[in-house]
Amino acid sequence: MPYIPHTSQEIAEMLSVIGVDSIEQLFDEIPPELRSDGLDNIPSRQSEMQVQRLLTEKSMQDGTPLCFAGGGAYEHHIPAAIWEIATRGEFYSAYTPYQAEASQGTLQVIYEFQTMIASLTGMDVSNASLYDGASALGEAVLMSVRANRKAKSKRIIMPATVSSVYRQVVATIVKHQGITLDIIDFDRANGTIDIDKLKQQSEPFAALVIPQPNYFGCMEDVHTLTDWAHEQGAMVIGLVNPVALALLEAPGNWGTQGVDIAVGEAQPLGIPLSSGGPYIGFMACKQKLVRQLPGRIVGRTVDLDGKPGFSLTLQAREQHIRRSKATSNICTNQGLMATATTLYLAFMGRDGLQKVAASCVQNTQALIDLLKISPGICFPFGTSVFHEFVITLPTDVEQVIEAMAEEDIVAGINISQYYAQDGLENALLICVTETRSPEDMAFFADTLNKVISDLTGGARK
Amino acid sequence: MPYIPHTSQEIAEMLSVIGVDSIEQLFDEIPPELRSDGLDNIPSRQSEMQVQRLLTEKSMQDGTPLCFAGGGAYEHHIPAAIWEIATRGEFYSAYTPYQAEASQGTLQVIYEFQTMIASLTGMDVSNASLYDGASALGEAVLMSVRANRKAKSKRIIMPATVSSVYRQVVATIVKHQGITLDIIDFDRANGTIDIDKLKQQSEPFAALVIPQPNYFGCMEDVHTLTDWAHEQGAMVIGLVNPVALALLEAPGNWGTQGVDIAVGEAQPLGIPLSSGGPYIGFMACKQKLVRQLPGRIVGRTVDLDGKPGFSLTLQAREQHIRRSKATSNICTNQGLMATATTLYLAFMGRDGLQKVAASCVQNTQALIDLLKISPGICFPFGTSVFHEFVITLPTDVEQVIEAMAEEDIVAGINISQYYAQDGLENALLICVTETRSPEDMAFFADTLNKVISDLTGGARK
Amino acid sequence: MTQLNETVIENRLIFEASDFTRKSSSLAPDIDVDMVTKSLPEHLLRKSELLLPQVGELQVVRHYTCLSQKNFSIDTHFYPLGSCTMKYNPRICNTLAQLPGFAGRHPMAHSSMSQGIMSCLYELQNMLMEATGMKQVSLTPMAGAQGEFTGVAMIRAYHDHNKDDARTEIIVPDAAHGTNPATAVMCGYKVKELPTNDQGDVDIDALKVMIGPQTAGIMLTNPSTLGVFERKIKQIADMIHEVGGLLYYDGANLNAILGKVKPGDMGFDVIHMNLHKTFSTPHGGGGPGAGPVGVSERLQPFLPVPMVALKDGQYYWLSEDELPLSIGHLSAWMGNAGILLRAYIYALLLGREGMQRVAEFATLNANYLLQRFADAGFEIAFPERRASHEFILTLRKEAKQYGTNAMDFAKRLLDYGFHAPTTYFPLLVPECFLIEPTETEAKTDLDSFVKAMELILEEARESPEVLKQAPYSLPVRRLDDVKAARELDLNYYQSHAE
Amino acid sequence: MTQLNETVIENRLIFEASDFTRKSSSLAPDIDVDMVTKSLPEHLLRKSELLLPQVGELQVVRHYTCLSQKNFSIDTHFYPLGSCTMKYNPRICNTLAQLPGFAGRHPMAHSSMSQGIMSCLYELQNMLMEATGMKQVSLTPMAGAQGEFTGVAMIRAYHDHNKDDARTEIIVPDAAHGTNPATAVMCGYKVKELPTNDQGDVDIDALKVMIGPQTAGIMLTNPSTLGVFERKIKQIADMIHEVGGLLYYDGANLNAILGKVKPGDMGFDVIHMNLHKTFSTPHGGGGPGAGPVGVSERLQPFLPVPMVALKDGQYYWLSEDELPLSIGHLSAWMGNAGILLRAYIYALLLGREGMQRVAEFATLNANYLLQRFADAGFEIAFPERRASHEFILTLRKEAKQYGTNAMDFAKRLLDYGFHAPTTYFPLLVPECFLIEPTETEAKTDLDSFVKAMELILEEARESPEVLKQAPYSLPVRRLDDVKAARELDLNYYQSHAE
Ligand SMILES: Cc1ncc(COP(=O)(O)O)c(C=O)c1O
Ligand SMILES: Cc1ncc(COP(=O)(O)O)c(C=O)c1O
Repeated sequence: MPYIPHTSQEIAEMLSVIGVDSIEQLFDEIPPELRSDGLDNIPSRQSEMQVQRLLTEKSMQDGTPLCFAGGGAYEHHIPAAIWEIATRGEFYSAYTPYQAEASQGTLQVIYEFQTMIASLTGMDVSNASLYDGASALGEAVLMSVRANRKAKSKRIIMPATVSSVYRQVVATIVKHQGITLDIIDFDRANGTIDIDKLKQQSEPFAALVIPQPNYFGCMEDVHTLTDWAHEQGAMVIGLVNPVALALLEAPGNWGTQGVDIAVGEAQPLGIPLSSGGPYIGFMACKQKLVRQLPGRIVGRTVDLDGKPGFSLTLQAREQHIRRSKATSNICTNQGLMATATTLYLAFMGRDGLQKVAASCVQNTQALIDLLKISPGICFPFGTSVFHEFVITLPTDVEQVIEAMAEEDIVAGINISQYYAQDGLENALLICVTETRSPEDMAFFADTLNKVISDLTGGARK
Repeated sequence: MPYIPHTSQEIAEMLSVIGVDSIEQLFDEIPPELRSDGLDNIPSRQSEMQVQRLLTEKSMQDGTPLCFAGGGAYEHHIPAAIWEIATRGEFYSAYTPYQAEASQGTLQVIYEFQTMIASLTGMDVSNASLYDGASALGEAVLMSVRANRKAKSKRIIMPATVSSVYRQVVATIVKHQGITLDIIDFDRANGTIDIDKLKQQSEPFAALVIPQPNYFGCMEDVHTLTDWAHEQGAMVIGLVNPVALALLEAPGNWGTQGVDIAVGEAQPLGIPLSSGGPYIGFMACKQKLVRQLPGRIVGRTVDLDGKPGFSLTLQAREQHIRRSKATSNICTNQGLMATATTLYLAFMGRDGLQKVAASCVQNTQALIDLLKISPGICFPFGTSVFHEFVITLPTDVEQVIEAMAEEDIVAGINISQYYAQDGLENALLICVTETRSPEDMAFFADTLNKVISDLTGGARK
Repeated sequence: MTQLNETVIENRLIFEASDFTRKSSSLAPDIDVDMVTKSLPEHLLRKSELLLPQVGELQVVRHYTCLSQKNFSIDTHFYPLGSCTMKYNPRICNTLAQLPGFAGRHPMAHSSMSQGIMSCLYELQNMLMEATGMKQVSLTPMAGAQGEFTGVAMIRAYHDHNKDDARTEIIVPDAAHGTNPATAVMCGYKVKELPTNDQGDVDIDALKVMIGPQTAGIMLTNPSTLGVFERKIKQIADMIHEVGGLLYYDGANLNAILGKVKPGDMGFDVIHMNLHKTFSTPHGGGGPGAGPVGVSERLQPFLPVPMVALKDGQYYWLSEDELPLSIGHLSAWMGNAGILLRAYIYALLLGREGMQRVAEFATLNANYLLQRFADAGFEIAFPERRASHEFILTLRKEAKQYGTNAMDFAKRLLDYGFHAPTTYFPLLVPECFLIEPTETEAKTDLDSFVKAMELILEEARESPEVLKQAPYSLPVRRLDDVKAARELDLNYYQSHAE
Repeated sequence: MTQLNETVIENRLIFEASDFTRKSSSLAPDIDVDMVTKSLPEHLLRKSELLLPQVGELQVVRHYTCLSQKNFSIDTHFYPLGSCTMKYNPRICNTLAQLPGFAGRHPMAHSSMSQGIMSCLYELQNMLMEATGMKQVSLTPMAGAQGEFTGVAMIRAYHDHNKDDARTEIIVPDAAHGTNPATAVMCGYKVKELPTNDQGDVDIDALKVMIGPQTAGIMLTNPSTLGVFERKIKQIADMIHEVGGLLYYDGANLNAILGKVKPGDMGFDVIHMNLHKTFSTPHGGGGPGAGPVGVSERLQPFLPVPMVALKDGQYYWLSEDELPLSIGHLSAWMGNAGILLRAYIYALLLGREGMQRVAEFATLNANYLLQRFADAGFEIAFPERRASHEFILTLRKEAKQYGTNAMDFAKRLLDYGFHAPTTYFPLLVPECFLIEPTETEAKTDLDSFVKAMELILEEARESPEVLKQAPYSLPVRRLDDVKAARELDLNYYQSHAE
């Protein structure tokens, strides 16, 4: 019996201690008419060897394409030691650290995680993680409305330069709290928030969301935006890429006061792409908002002997104590991912993260330079970018993506599906990180040129 | 500076404590004329990301062929947990357990390893491992000569049914000890030791080596052989496949007294093929020979409080104490492989190992049945086999192997390179373990038929 | 005591080992950072210090390897944490989920480049449908609580779709997990707390009074968090359905009934599953999990996206276009896909035979432990009931007689090498231990656990102060939680470095 | 003491957790064993019991995970074991060596299917040639000792080939590692022990007397195991060569001189390297290692096979056919190929820049520690010499004054969280500590190590019995080695089960 260590003698002894004749009898409180007759549609068990072979084949069936897609999920080099350590049984197979004394490993790691996230974002405090970047933004919106009662508004200004999928997730999460999400258009020339239109806003609002870099890869004028929102009595939620923060100003220092809440997706910090999850949302805030923060928080304290140690704290915010009055219903979060992220930042250090970020910028610029000379490709936005940029194609973007897939390239994201009504037709969002070599980029540019030429009948040449 | 944690301030402090101006000065005892000017022919450093990409490409460049080769190295399913645990830093990055109190993990594992090897082989005691099966056989030969002085002979009878590479390694190792290795021919009909020729031996000899199963996959009549050798006053060295021992009689029970020394290659017990190493030689013997055993041995003892614990023992046999009078020069052995082997046997258990062995037998028989109906393929030996068998081909075996390689199949081993003079022409040694599915075997048989047909111009059809 | 370990190397924080002038990593690309930043807009560049530690690679490895050893975990300890299903996590699930072809796949890669992973997810959807008796499954929720949110949001979407907007209340038993009421509120409902009777069942009379046209639904788990099977479940379902409400099933306890009884057959309309419990994906020190939802036909149109569908042998993503009434997205892509993959692998390894056995042996172990504890003189909270996969001890007698409460017993257990059971939940049983051994623990270990509790009981009797100061043998003694909450120290650089 | 951990779960052997009626593994194929065995010859079948443990999968995981925690290791502790080069093992080396394309390759796969691994080995051969200044390298020896055997066997093959069969002696310094004399004997030579002078150098006068037409060669390591560089190496080489002998270099200490001075330039004819030391492949609790040999032109024809060669862009195996004078095979295939691969990866990561730094910082750390110990009042064995990558303390003063010998210091260090240095080797320094910090340890950790030794010295002065009973805080107290050797218990079933 796989995974069942009982011998038949032990089973007999146990049943006799319990005083029943069979295991079946232990289910005698279940009304017989409800009892089901098995699990016929589930396949029969396979040995580890068979499953390994099956899954290895499945994992290889789609090849290992060169990836130029980003849009919220980024391929970075992941040092081998990270997952070797994170998947050590003691981290991998432990529960949420409810018994602090028996969980100092996890607890110290999370304390270090909180410190690192606070450092990266320039904020005072961080929680122990949320599900992912999108849901973290949802929680930030809820939190800003809770925390900013004096705004007397449940309106959130959500720029169109925030990822469309993120906006959809937020909408799902906040739907039943009477919150409205008002989309602010982007500047057609720059691919950033249209500040003029923004300033025309006259109704009060609870918070403004500012992405940096934004979904198009462009950099928002975060200082101006932050100060403007604060002047309106609103809070500011910074939505940031953690790798970019190695080079770009931390949200804690945007404008004169810094943002109130910083959130984002920490996947770029050591988490594999793996089809979109598990990733890890992070959230940091100003000290004064700490009691509004959702999720787990670890604090440093001392033990009976005065020796420093760590434990979960401020649990009175949480559902298991506060129940219907909790700041959120979140319970299980992304602990193991927080461990991996902490390891990533510890291994890379300040210098390493800066180098990764700089390498992204340099490689992205290199591909832009290659594509600039490609016939038919246009760059709709003039603003400088971090590691993503938009191009428009002289032909159907879906067809291009499919043709590139034939050459084992993930060409990028068709963002016209989200922005066609904004005039962005046949637009492709392309990402380049430190993992792409000069040869990769040349191959990308050559293949793209060839694909376009094939699809347009070479006419534009 | 990769892997060098020193800051420049620390370097300065350290130099000042030492009282020198530069690190260079620390090399001032090396005569200047000997100093070399660098390592120009070594490439410049690459980042982990670059090396990972390079090695991943190299690892994939030869594909992942279906393997039907054995001959001393066997593909078996390796449970995932084994290497996850064996490569835990505490096992992976520890040294030989010289400080017993700080190495109880490794020491207990080796004690368990010794017990398991002794159980498998039916012997009294085992050492902590030797380099590989071939060198273990070399050490066994040396040991038998040391231990069997009353034979007054340094002659070893080495059957031709022992792997030719093993015989070559033994020859290299024992060359300078005045030992002669006399090869005994094999029976042409059965592929086993020619007992009649053997019995014609009249000169005294120190030991007889008996392989089980032998290099051709055939089973030797171990009981008769063992008793005969013992009657001649010789020792018996059993060379065994540890998986086969789940079904075949343990060398400790061969004949009336059992063998004196059992050796073999433990690679089939959880060690990947990896181009031939690292593997792990094992050696077990009768209690009375324990002081002649080469290599490390772990014993169970007690600590100051009477609590059981483990430590290296009988070190007086070893080079670091005995120096020129040691039983062997071996020092570093295959500790991590012993750990993996122990894990393998613990995970599989008695039942699991029996099932693996039975599955090998069944699959091998299935492929034999498929090939029996193939035109032109002959089976030179009638004896029953464990998981390897010999066929002869109607065309050039090297060409067949190359053509099969084109179809991503490792077809087996060309043993005519070793046995052509024995009349085994165009002979292929084929191995089938539990890892080969019915589809794999059908694919093998079909491909082989096709290849033969192509190479013979389809003439034989 | 000079005899004891006087480690000179302090248990440092990684930040304390850091020196900003250190450059020792082989892990980053070689590049001149300053040259690159020149190309970026000056006023957006980081001016504030980046306080990330600079530590040698070996020192980082050592730091976190040593830290890991300070955890109890399934791989090292018996961990009978009730409601959490701490069972064996087969390593192969992780190994295979990390294969480059899975780990390296971008979520926006074209579906023609994603058939492998999509086939796994599709098959998992089907297996979960069979295991729960629900009509359709969506895998996207990222944990149990998000599954609950999804489920209640679908209940709301259903009522809204029917223009049935007088329904403002969700009924939740007092024994329920905290996520249940918190979720109901996130979905804009008022929570009505339903009492439990002394048999551990729902108080049907109280329920009768509570329900009506304002009832949107009820959230139950069965077996409940009290470790007993709600026998009147059919009657409850009928009562709720009669007043037009829907039934939500909190699937955290599915381990107890896998293959024995299906939530769909009990009359539930929507259910979430905790794959990190029943399907053994790792808890990871607090996640990630996965909380797929299953629905009856009624709620099918409201399922969250994406889901995987199959047409003409090709897998594709079902999105809002095909499901216009969907409650929408809960994550940027397919939730915790890598965790779903692990659950799929586990399900293949178990097969239908293995899944049946899960409930059987989880139940056997729980009932055996229950009886052993009863025999040892401990008070069982619901002594006349069968345990499901878990059961409750109440230590109120011990608390009264010796002044040693459940927390003291819990901390002392750690010294004996056992993780403590869940304490102080469910709230309605005083000084409670919620004990869930799971099916993967051996009888000998259960026996040792009972033995340890017996020894501690003796200690409580003879020298209660020993318990009150426990633990003694862990990396730290009992921690001051009050100080932790009063003098918040959540960020090293904020609290220590300045 | 009731306060201490009273683990109820005993530290069992895996055999004690076994029950032969247990069947709990998911790991073996489903098959009817008895049916299959019917097809095998009855008289050859196993009749004796197969005493392998039957334990649940989770229980096996837990057993070995907990066992691992009882080890000190580089990943958890400073491990200054002299002569052993316990330095950082970058994880990536293991990760990449385990890639399926490497791990799954059969050694007899056709060379057209093995070009990837062969290219790695070929490049490694070249890098080792450059690092050592030797003319050609063979990678096959599986550890240092086998490298030594290979080297001395080549020396012998050379003399035999020249029909120079009067050469029966190998000279080995008294400070040499035990493998040196043991190896010489395995190659059929008599060992002549060469004394060391009080500066740690070879006694040249003694050497003069020793050499002659009977001299086959000399085995040296430089820097020697005394942690000092043999300054007269050129003179020694000339002396040996003049009488027709050859020089063997024990490369275990290569870490000290990588990129600074090459054995080839010192006049050595043959050398082995310990890749598990200098090239950081893991020690694994006692191996596997790899001990490649390098030779001068003279010995090239005698190199062991196989080696990798390159022709027309294709790699192929050099065998006896191409090397008819080869001493032959030392292993069935290419030695510890997977370890060679790890060394290759490490070499790529270091590059030529990194390799230079290895020697520099190994030497810096050693000399710093030496000076700190001298300042702390410890006696240095060769105080007037520079340390190479290691150095020797002698605790003879402490042994005399307080009765605390080197072993006591070593055991007490464990309580402080440091692995002990090598003790009682080399044999000629009384009560010695051979200390090798390696280049990958941080200054702060070196300082902590000195601090621990200072505290222990104080303890030795004030309460020497504390040292004599150490350690206290490890899984076991000091072990009875005498009992271990007298009452042999090497096999559980033999010693306990019957
Ligand atoms: C009964 C019950 N319901 C819901 C949950 C919430 O699940 P999750 O932690 O995955 O969000 C839990 C888990 O702790 C639980 O035990
Ligand atoms: C100086 C010296 N020579 C030789 C050896 C033997 O090397 P190995 O253990 O790899 O056989 C060692 C290793 O302990 C050593 O330190």
